Amino acid sequence: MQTAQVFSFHGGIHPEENKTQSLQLPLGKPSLPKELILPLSQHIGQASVPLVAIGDQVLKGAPIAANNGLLSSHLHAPTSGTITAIESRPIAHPSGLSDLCIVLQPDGKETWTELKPLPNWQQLDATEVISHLADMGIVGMGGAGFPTQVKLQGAHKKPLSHFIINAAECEPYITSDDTLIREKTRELVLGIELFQHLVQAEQVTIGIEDNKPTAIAALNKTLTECNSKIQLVVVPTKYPSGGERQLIQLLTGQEVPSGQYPADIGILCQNVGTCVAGYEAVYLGKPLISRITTLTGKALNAPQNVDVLLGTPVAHLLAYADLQEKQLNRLIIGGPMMGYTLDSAAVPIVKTTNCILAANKKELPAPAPEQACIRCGMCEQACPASLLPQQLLWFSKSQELEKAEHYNLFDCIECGACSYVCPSSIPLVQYYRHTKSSIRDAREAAVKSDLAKQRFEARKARQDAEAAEKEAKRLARQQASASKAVQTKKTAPATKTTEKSALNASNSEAAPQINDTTKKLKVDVAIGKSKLKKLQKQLVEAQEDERLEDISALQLHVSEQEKALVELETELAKAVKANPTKKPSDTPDNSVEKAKAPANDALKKAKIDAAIAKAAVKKVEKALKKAEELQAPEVDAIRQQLADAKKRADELEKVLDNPSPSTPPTEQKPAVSAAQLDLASQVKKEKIAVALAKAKINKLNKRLASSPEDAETVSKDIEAAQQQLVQAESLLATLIESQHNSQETS
Amino acid sequence: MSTSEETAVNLDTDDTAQDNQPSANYADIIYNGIWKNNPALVQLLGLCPMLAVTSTVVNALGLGLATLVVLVGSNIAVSLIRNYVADAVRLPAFVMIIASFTTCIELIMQAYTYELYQILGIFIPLIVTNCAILGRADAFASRNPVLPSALDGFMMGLGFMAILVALGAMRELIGQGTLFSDMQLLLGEAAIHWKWVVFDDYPNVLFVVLPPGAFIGLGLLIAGKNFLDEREKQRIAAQKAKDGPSNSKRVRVTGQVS
Amino acid sequence: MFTVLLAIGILVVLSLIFGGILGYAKVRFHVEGDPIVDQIDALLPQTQCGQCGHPGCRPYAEAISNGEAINHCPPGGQATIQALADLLDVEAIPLDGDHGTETAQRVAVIREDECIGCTKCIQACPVDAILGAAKQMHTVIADECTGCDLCVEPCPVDCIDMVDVGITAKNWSWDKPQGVAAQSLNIIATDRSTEVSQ
Amino acid sequence: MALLRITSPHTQRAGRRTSWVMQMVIYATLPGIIVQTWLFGWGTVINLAIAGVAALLSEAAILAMRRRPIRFFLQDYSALLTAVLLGIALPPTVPWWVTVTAVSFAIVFAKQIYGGLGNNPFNPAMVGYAIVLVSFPVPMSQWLGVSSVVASGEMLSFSQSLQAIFHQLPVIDSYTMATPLDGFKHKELLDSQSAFETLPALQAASIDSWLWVNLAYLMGGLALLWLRIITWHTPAALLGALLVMSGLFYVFDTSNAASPFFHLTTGAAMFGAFFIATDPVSSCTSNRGKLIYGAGIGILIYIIRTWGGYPDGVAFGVLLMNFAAPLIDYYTQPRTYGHKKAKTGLKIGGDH
Repeated sequence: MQTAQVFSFHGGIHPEENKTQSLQLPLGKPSLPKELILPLSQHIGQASVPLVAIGDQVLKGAPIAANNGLLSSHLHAPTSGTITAIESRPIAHPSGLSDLCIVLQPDGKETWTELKPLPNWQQLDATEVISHLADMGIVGMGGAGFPTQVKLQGAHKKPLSHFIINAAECEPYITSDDTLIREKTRELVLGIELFQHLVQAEQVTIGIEDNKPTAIAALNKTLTECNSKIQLVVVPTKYPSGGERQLIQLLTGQEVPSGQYPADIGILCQNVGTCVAGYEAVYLGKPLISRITTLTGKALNAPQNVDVLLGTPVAHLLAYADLQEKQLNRLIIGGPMMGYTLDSAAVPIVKTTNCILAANKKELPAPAPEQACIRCGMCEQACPASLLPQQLLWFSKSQELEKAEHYNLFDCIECGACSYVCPSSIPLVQYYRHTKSSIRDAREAAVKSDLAKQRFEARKARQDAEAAEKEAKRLARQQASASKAVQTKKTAPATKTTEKSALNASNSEAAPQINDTTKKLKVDVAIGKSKLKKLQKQLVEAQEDERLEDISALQLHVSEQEKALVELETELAKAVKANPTKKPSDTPDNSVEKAKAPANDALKKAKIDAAIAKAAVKKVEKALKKAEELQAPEVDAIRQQLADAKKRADELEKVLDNPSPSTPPTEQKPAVSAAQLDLASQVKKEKIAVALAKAKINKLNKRLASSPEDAETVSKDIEAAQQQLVQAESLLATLIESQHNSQETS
Repeated sequence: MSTSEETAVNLDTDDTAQDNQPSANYADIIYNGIWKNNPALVQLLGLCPMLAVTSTVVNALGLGLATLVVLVGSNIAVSLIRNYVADAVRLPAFVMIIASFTTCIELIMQAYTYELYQILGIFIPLIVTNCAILGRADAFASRNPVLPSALDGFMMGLGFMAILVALGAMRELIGQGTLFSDMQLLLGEAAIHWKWVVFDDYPNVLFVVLPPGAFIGLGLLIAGKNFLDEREKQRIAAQKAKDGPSNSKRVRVTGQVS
Repeated sequence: MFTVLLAIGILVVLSLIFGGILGYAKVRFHVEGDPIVDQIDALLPQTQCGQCGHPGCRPYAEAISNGEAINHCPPGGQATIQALADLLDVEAIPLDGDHGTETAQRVAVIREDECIGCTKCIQACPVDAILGAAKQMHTVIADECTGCDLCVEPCPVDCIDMVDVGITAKNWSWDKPQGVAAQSLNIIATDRSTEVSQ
Repeated sequence: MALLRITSPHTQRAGRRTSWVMQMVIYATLPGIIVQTWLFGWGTVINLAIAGVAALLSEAAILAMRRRPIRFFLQDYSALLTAVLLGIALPPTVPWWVTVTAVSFAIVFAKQIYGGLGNNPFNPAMVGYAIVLVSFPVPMSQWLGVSSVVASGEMLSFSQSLQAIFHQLPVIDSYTMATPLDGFKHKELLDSQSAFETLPALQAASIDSWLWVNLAYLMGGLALLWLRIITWHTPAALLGALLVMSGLFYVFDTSNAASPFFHLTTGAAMFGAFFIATDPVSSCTSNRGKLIYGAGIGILIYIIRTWGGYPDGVAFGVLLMNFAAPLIDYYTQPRTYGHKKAKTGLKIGGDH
């Protein structure tokens, strides 16, 4: 064993270790539970996507969920059996909430799927091995569950100076890593060498706390046997030396800069469990389907470490370790310092579950009531991140988020050392967690409100542009119709000929010069329009990409362009207006084209209006029914209005019926459009009437609710109203039909 | 002075609105002056003389009366000339008026209550710089007719004096164990026996007699007022909650709904 | 006579110097525009819901800078009022119930089988968060929706629901601890729920 | 299964509660109290009893007004600690109403008005002390002398002490004597040497008695250090600064200044260094901050003793540095893990 310098970090505490209890018994192997629950989100990042359906038969080790994006992981069947459900189940999460899980019913046969080891991994490219690890669903087994392939790839950012294997396991009670090292020493060393091969670090170091003599001896023995270059560094027992950043400081003396990852300073850290899982994945081809978990606490008669399949419910394990139900007071996943409590024992073991602590009342008593902070500074002495916990508490209490951030709240690793030493029993970590999430929420809200603001402003800009365009069009149309009036008097048959060539010919003969100018203007307008469109497109893109500086510049451009366009259009209109008689052919052309467009528009509108009218009538109907049920006193008025509406609908129907069959497809378009415009206005009117009726019914209902005693007197009226409503309904149905007809014909 | 008139008034927009109305409600003026907008407790105006001279009731009463007279006089005068003063020279003109009234008061006190005049010393001429007076002249008298202005001046002065006397009584009682000592300085020989020794053999509590005590005393008075206001507010809120919310004041951002 | 002239002269020189300093300060520390409106606008939730009685958040920000009460924004709730109070250095007042009540974050959801494709909600949405074409089914982009519920009223077939954004394991967070003595009378400032800063 | 759901950590260091801290500080004053009683009679003990009752009553009254759980807050012993510190600091025969005023003012105005334990910017005991010192200068200057030096030649008996405190002892003057600091302050035109030779307050018996008192408090303070209830920073900086200041002036002006030893062993030097300045609530938090804070108090003590209006300056020194504590805190934040430099001040987001 080479001796290496051990540095130290600020603060830290020495809680009671409580590690011996779970080391009395050998590694246990619980039986198969009745069902395995496999949450789709066992790791940091997006949840996996299920690959199986309910009822599918799966073999042990077969993939059942695939990774979903870069920061995600695969999931494999821990045993062979049937998928019985994919549903929301309570998961191991501090909130006690449920999440989507795949439920697997074991068939007890434990039939393995075909295993694909990589025996020639030394010859393969590192990326291939890494992708194999990803396929085997390997994630960091220390706590956070960071997908290993992402971490290994990240380690290539910079040449690695240190590859650190975290075997410190500083939390009280937990002995799963200790057991793992003892049981699978050789596998661990091979796994480390595998990872070292992948990352090519200058120095490989195992950091282990001095309270695991057996594991240290086993490791030393194996390392000398293998003649390995791996360095074993024993660090003094102190919580939280197993924290990634603290262990790095202990072993290298370097600090990971705030907000960065160890890879940014050329250091990679892996948990021992991850190394063993990597070994199994590459040498044996076994995916990550089981792990070693500590079952401990005074509520258990047989505390021990178990090799357990992922998805095993905690209750099953507690039964295995002989739980005394009455003793159980707090059930914790993880250790007493950073673990979280469980509401129920139905939650499953996941890839990161290293300990289940079933504590009785005496062992982990209820926290004493919070007292005032007396700023004694003990938390500051204990903080491994050199923060000022009492100051952070003050800002957290008063929700001064900016100040809390300024005091480096986000460098807090939530290790709980401050809460542990606090003489006033203040739940400091909970304050910090709350404040951190408040800050994150506030940031998200700020992003969202910025987005909303941008979109609102973009919408306003667009609407203004549209309004300007419409106004310009309206002006143009006005002038066009004026000229048309003049023109129709003079050359009535000209309207029939819609062919452009003829018109253009006459046009060019009549007023070639003026035509030129108008043409030019038209071209300008067209160019301007296309430019505007381009700019608007760019603007939308910029908004989507959130390029703020571009947006404002583009918006300026757009508005300028709009202005220019409007000017051009007015100029064009002027030009047209100036020569209404001299270029008769030009204007009818325009007018026809323009008339077509509104006709189509009107028709569309009419259709929509009809649909709305239909819905509105339905609404009225509903309301009337309600009113009827409630015996509303104001049915008279409604009836009156319904009658009106009926009348209008009648008219509407006529209008729709008459023109539509008699309209020849192209030549009589103006007439059609006129009829349809009429129809549209009718429908609008009716709609308004219906809306009014709706409002009145609402009022009616309210009044009825307040004075039910007048109800009887109007029951007859309501009946009548009902009849009329039915009539109105049928009328409206015909109306809609006719509208459909008109649509088809036009 | 701690707070300028402007911010003090702006704290409550309702007040400015009321102040600016030419035909202010007389009841409102009285309520504003005595309680709601009390110059000493709410606007914290004229702190300097208030903290310095309120060691006994008689001192407080003397200065309070002087301020009251100046305030009424200046408000009337300012209101009279309010339509004839250009905006640019408004404040200097007001200060001139106030200074004249203060000089009158100073001379009167010198003539009739010489001892008190000597005790109050510099704080009588300093009435000129009392923000409460200039503040009322500018915020109220320059925008209102004579009668409301006079009433406002009187009520503000009364409110100021009431707090002065309360503070003086507090400090005299706790600091010296007496009340109304030396009242003859202000009210003549008739008041010579008014002195009421509340506690015999009382050791002078120097801290309360000295200006720092005035800070704590004033703080307690402000706290008391806030406490009462808070209770009133809660009562009103409870009343309002009972009545239920009024109609929605929402506008549609995106046009009309047909 | 000379002393009088000297005094006048000194005063003139002093006034020139101070005038110069003031003039320089005005140029040097000149503030562009009216940034307070921007600052207020940045604190408002930008739901553009109009519940404050103004057409959009910015108009309300302008109104606040002109002296309107800060408690007219139900979507922002007490947090926004507190932030505005801090910014403007005024007292935080409770939300004005006349303008609505503070609700949890919501999004609009269109019951798509009932949608008739009228596009009315699209026109009503202040942030263009509704997708769809005429006679086609519409849908709400949940990420863009501010929960202003302006689309609910125009819908002719009432197929839009405002749905609370639920708590999932991803966005769940710890509650704030109750602190020392949760129940107490508000006699002093630090007893209040939002404790004052140092 | 009704399981408790709370945030981590789920375990706590056993025993070291706030009330335990307060109790330990109270116990640490015991050697000093015993020596003071031994040297100056029963007055201190009676004062302590009065102060304790007054503190608990006023704390309970305010808590009741604030509708806070009275029992819970009284059990943190903080009010009692304030009372003990005040009872020690006040002269042994000071009339009872002075003690009551000081204690109730300390509890009501200096502590509860600011929000109770943990929120007071000033050391409550020293606020109470300063108030009575300013208000009642005469009784506050009557310290008893050691029996061998005072005119009567004997100590006050227990009943005489009671009489002095609750009524009046006509012959009290024959028991009182100026403290060494008082005596040195009023040496008028004498130079140091002759002052130490002639003035009764500066005789060996008187100076030794104060030496014993200070040694006793030093012992208590060391116990607190050993228990890790206080850190060495504040007391060391305070005493160090006092030592340096008095040493400097003693070297340059031997004839008019007193020796550093005199300054460190008379008055409330040790008591202030270990029990008053280390009050965590009103002092600085970081270790560097505590050094600056303690040094500031030490310098102020020397300045007030030498040039100020009062013989001792511990109370005012502590109060003045209480003012400065937040400022010092802002500029002495420790460097956080992963940051190149420690942050200073409160620059937030460019502050618009």
